[in-house]
Amino acid sequence: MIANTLTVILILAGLVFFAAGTAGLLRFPDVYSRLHALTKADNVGLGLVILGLMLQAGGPADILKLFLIWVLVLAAGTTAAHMVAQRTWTHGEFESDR
Amino acid sequence: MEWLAQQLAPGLIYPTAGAILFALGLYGLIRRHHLVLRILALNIMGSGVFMVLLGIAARGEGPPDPVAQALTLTGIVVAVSATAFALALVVRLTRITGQAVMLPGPPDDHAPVDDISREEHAPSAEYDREHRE
Amino acid sequence: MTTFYLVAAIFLLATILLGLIRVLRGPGSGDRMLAAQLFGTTGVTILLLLSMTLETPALVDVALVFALLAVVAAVAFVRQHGLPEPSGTPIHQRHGQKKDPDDDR
Amino acid sequence: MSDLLLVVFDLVLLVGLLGVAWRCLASTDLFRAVVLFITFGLLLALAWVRLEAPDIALAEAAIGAGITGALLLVTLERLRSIVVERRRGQPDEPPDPAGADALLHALHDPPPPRRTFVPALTFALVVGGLMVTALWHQPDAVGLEPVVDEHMDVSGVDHPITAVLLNFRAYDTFLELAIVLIALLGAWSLGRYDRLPARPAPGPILPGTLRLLVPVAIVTGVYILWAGSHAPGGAFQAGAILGAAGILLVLARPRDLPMAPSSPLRLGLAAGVALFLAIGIVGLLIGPGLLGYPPAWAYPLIIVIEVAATLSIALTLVALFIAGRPAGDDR
Repeated sequence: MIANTLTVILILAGLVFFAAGTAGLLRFPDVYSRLHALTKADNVGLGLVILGLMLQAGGPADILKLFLIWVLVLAAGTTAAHMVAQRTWTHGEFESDR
Repeated sequence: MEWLAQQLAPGLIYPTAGAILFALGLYGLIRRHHLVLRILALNIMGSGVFMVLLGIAARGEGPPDPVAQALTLTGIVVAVSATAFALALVVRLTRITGQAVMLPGPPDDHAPVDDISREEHAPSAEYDREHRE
Repeated sequence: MTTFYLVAAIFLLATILLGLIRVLRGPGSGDRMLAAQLFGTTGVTILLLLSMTLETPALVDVALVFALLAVVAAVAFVRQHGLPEPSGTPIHQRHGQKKDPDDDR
Repeated sequence: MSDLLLVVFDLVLLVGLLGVAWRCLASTDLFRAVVLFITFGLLLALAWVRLEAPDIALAEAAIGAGITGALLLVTLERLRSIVVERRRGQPDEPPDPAGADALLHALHDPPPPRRTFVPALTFALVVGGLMVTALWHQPDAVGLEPVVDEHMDVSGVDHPITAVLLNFRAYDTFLELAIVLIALLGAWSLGRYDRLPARPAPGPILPGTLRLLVPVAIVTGVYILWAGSHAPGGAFQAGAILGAAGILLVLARPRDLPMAPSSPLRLGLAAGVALFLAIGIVGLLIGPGLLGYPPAWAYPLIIVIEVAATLSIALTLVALFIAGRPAGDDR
């Protein structure tokens, strides 16, 4: 029961970060600030949801798999943000909406 | 409510959406000129076909039809290798004609039609010498 | 509990559809790529939630594969191979000044 | 309640899929079309999940996220480089026949002419309408599921899709491996590469990520291959994952990548087809027929074929990505 409540709270908190990430992606004025919005959703949003799901997991193998997914997404998000920023910088594609 | 859920069962709406995807891809294939867009349109048509197959396989009670799923799996791998080949052809065509569209006639006679390695990788001769030794 | 997971999955799907606006608007290719990256993460989360709703543990493997390969497109975006990178390519700037005919603004 | 919510999920997903496909094909900016297509692949994987096809979702995840996206993005870069090069006018090249608009044409497709609108729309509507009508009036059928279920004990594996792919309809899988190989031969006939020069990363992030991802990808590939005998997974999915890892290495290229020497590479590429055919012919000679196995030997034979097929598919996908034959072959 306590585990279920905790899961609900954690997943809801995660969803807030996903919503914030999407809002940031839409509302921020340029690529570099959008990077921030994106990585918050990646790291914290998914992290909270996975933490919530770990409480419901069947065994240590499942918990390990969930943790691995989170680590992989962290690495992917970091690298992608770096690569996009680098390309924007070197190709001179920077432009701001306002 | 229950009636509505039954009318909108996955076995019905997914094949319908698959048919619409196929028609959409066909429309794009006819109207667009850039060859990469045409390849995308073909891929979307293929996805529509897969969706029809899997949707029909998922109809009814019980586990879905494994034969249809196996066929789709085969189809996906064939589609990706055909796409890769088609994209390589588009790159080659662009190198020859300068445009990634189908031209009405044969390409100009004086257009360069030599091996890509000569243009792209200057150190070819040097590398050959190294390699022989 | 399954209902809750399902509602969360629908919510995340809705954020993907909203985020598509950024892909449609651009303006730069970096913006579009970032949006695709966010969709990848959201997709992983939806798969995890669906695996709880539909009680299909195999979906965790699908999420694992998505997480593993999420970076490939971004790397391809930056590091094209084979051809030498052309210096001073004006295509994006040139086009950026014109109004995109199918811009959805 | 849950049923209704699943319907809502389906409807949102399908609306998203159709909308993404429509905007993708309506784009004048090709980069935008490609990013929308990558998103399309992601949503498609979710659709396969809803259609109770986790095997297909796994393949779509590996191919859509790892291979198609990279392939399309790299193709766009190649097209752009070619057009930019032509425009600058290389000394040994004739002037560009396509003119000054060529640069825009490389990555932009102008909106199609008005006159094709009505015929294209009519044709698409007729074809789509016929398909929808046929689907709605199709009688309910059980399909082949009971037949497969009945014969599972002679297949040698516990997962019905693997049983169909590698035993009941081994023909399809064999020919599919052959088609993948033929696609590669086609791509190889277009040119050759001497070597791919190294592109050192500007920072520590990409090499660090590679050091994490590539080993995990290899382990995941082997795990998915192993899982295929009793759960969703198998040779195609594993091959696609390993192929994507290889593509990642080709893209990042921490050091000079000389094209692999010819014979081991070719052996690896042909291993799947060759082994499949050899085992199939042995089956023909000793009794069960072409591409058939004696039931007692089915499991080990399927595993051997799957390992070879995984290797071949992974290598072929990487080679298709590079899309030129190794230079060493020409003498």
